[in-house]
Amino acid sequence: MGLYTDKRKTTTTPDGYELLTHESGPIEYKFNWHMGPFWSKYLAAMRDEGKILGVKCPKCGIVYIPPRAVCGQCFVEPNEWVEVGPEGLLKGFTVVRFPYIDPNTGHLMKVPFTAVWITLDGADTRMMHFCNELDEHKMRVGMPMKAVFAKKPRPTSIHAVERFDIIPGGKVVEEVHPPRMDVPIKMELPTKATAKRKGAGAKKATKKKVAAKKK
Amino acid sequence: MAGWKDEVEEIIFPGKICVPYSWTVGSTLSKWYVQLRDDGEIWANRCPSCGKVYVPPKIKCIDCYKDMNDWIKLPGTGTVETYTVVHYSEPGLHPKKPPFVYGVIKMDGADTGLVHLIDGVDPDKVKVGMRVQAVMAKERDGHITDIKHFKPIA
Amino acid sequence: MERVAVIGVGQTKYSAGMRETFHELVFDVATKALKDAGITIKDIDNVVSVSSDFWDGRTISSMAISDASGAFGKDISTVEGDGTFGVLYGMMRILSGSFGTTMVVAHHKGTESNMNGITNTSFDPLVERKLGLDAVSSAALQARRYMTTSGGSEEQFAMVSVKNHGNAMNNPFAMLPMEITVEDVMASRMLATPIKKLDCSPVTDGAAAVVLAAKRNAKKFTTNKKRVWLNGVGHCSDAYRLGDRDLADTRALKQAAKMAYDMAGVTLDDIDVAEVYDAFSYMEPMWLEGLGFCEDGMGPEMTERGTFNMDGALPVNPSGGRLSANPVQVAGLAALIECVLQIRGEAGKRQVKKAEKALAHGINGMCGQSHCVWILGK
Amino acid sequence: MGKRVGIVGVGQTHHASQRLDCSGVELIAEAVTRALDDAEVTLDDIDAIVIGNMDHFENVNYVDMWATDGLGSCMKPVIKVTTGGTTGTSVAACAYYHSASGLFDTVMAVGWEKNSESDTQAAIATCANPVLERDPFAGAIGPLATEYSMYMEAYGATEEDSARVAARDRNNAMNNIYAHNRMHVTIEDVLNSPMLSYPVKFLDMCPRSDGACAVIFSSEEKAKKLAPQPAWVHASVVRHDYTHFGDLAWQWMPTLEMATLEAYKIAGITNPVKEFDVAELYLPCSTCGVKWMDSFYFCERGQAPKLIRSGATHMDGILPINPSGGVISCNPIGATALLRVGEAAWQIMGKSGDRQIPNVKKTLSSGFGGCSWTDIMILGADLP
Repeated sequence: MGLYTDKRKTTTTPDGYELLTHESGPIEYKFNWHMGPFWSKYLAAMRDEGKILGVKCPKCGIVYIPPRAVCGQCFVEPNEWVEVGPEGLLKGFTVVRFPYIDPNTGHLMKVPFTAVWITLDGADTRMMHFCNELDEHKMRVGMPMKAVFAKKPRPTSIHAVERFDIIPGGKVVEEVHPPRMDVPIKMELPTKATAKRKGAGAKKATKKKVAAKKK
Repeated sequence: MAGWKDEVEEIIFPGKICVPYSWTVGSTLSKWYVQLRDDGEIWANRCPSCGKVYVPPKIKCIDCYKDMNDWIKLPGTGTVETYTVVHYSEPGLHPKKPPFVYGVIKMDGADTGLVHLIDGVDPDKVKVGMRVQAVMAKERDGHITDIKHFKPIA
Repeated sequence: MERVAVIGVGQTKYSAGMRETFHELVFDVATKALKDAGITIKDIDNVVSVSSDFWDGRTISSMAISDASGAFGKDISTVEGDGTFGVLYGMMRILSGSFGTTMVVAHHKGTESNMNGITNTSFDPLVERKLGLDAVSSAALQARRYMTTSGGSEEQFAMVSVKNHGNAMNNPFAMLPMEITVEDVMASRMLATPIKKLDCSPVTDGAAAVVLAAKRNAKKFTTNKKRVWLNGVGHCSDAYRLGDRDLADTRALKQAAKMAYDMAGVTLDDIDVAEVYDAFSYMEPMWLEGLGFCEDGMGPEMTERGTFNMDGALPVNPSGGRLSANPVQVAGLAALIECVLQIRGEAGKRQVKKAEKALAHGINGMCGQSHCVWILGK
Repeated sequence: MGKRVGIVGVGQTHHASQRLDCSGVELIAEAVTRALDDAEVTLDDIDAIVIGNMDHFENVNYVDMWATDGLGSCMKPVIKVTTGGTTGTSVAACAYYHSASGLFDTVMAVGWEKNSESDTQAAIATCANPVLERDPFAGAIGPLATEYSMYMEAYGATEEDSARVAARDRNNAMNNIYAHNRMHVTIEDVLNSPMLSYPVKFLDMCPRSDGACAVIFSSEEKAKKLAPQPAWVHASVVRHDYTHFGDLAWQWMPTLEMATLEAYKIAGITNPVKEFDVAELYLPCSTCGVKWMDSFYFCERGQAPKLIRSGATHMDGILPINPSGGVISCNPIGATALLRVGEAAWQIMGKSGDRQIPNVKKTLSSGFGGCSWTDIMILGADLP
């Protein structure tokens, strides 16, 4: 260990030449993504009818958002279209405060914005979207939310829904943690006494005490 | 629900990916580009084990995997090993309007070829075996385009 | 040693501008391959997908197909490159003893992106990329080099295009079945000398899947007729920079082929039909040299003599080859599937008589930097 | 059946936020050279190579071809596997299957990333479905923050618990000369660092690094000749179930629980806390270092805070986790999961220097990535 030179801080080549970087400048790869029948119908319904459509698996009954050609668990094609939402429950959120480059444009994203995961009423998987609430302390998992559709003419994209709003006074539905199946694994919680490895170095223990004192 | 697939509107979403990059040139190629930029010289490096000379210079010999610390200056002349006259247009990519010529130039003093543009000659007159020399760009910024192109040796 | 067989195959018809997403194409071919093998997804215990973040326009492109490939609750991995490499990984997973039945699936939607822009990203961003090289212009450099070393002519290369587009007339999966002449090829639009439009493969959409099985499973699931054994495989990469290579030297392919022949215990005479990488017409004779079917420099001449025609000594690319459909990641997998169909005797009007041993060839990288060679047999 | 396989050499670069002295290929060469040195072999002994990274971080297509000079793969068999964050464990698994298949004896797995070359967040955002999920996709932090806030509510875990994990891993990194971030931090330091997304704070989260790692696998007979103590592969399991980010069931990590159970079954593990001597886990955020302890079956559901508070996972505990400093100290994405395997192998081989845990017989490594996907690799000092 430690045989190798740490060159992390070097600012020149070994013989003193300047280290360069090459900048790509603005670059752009264009795509024409075919939406296929499932996503096309989903986007068209959102745009034209202000409806959010999911598909239901004939075997397990899961209703998928976004719709798709296959239920992964059952490996069959979902064959029933069902309208879901526009209300649903907040299942996750994040307030993005640090700007990053929007890969769609090459420019910095406008921050802050809030991304939300919503389980629409009647659906089993979540829709990812935006919310105007920027204070995460005012948001809670399980809050009822409602899709707000964009004004017509709506775009052919998920932005046909403009955003999700918190339904004022809505009852928070607690998340249920599913029970665990029985497994042949022993999980004894170590006590303070049994947590230490036998013969763990005395030197390290002192170090810890010092660290503890420091705080 | 058979048949719905045929009736649904066919949506094609025009998208793009625009992520800029800043590539680290690294110790080997930085030296090469600085020599090219500041002195207008093309250098190569040589394997201490097999003696093979590479341009652009190598981090390691591709045959021996030895470090390459032995640098030599090339005269900037070479022979066209192969070439192509490009007739199609790809504005975002191509450095020139077609027709223009790419070539692999076997560099004098080196064992490898350098891929670059061949200019200063009617594209139809470019031949395999033609002797060429590097023409340096007037303004150089440490890129491969510091060599403007290769032109025939009169 | 354990043996591995292909027990099921599925492919889309190759075409341009398919409306389905690649996710849907993958589900389609995976389902077809299962049906062909006469098994269900429950019989599959692991999946290898083949995808490219560049062509798919998203990072972790394998994510988009994990459900469609049948990977839910199963072990899966993803090879980026040609489908032949995916089959290689699929086979290794079975040989390791960890798995019994592998689904290998590849997809490509070339028409959704700009081929030249994407192949340009195969070049080093620090050197050649800025010059604007792409698959066509770099192949043109290789073609010229090959003409110099072999003495081959543009007309001889055009014959490959004529032959393969003609073969495609008998392949319902092919995208460009065409009856054309050498004159048509020569008169087609010049792209980059010496390569003309009809020397090039088309931008293609499509997907393909194969089901691989260990001997014990292969015998359990399928009949003798359906089973095609993977007898040998070899892969090898050449140097990266075009200038590091003699572009007409096929040494990497020679090494890959030797590995495959040795493993399969075959000689060239044993091979009845070959699917050889021909994204550009000049490549077929050049790679045939690398595979050993002709001496170095003899490829163009033997092509002209008709050695590789359907009625020749070694029919090459009876499917129509990549010239008639080139779904990049899928290309080699489609070649392998054609070999399976030939050996099974299911190749319809393009059936090669007494096809017992077949060779499939796929490449990665520009100008055929890396090769994967397969020998399949009854 | 296939062959048994052991790890005989590991190499890694000095990792940093930017390695200005190294191009991507040079970075790879640094790791490869060190792995060859570590195994005391030359490239001639390497029969095949597996490489992986995430393409859109550096914008290089066909990385397996481009990296030839650094890999030393000219005229060798080379293949690329890539699965996002789990790429490192995917290359490890692929190299393992190469050797186990009997087709190749000695195989090198290489993972690398030059995260300094692009805006990591922008590149990661392109992993979401371009039309349906890319716009609101704000990286991994959202789901991680949400899952921990839910876990806190359900089981009484605290921000201090995750800070304890952050402090543990960051202080462990002081013993790892290669790690990107090496700093002494206290629990208070972590709690006082800027909030990224409640309850995740700056010092809870992984950085993005430039770095590479190479691990050499060899089949049984050869491995015994090459290394006095190979780290034998006991189990390699992968679960990549989800396709859309909205599909995730993040109250529990199904892929993690499934993969872990399968791997334990293969390796015959019934009491993981006792049987493993070291765990090198892909914990992208210190909150995972609390919540996921359940999912690794180290404890019953909801007991993770107690496990962490007991000190069992510290350097002097019965199951030290991340002696290397883990992912929050060093994160060259395509190499990150391979570093988990390499660090665990070094612990078994007794080559871990200042961070060596004495007498390591069995280790657990994990990879995390994609759409909350999990890879598991179990290594042992004895043949499986």
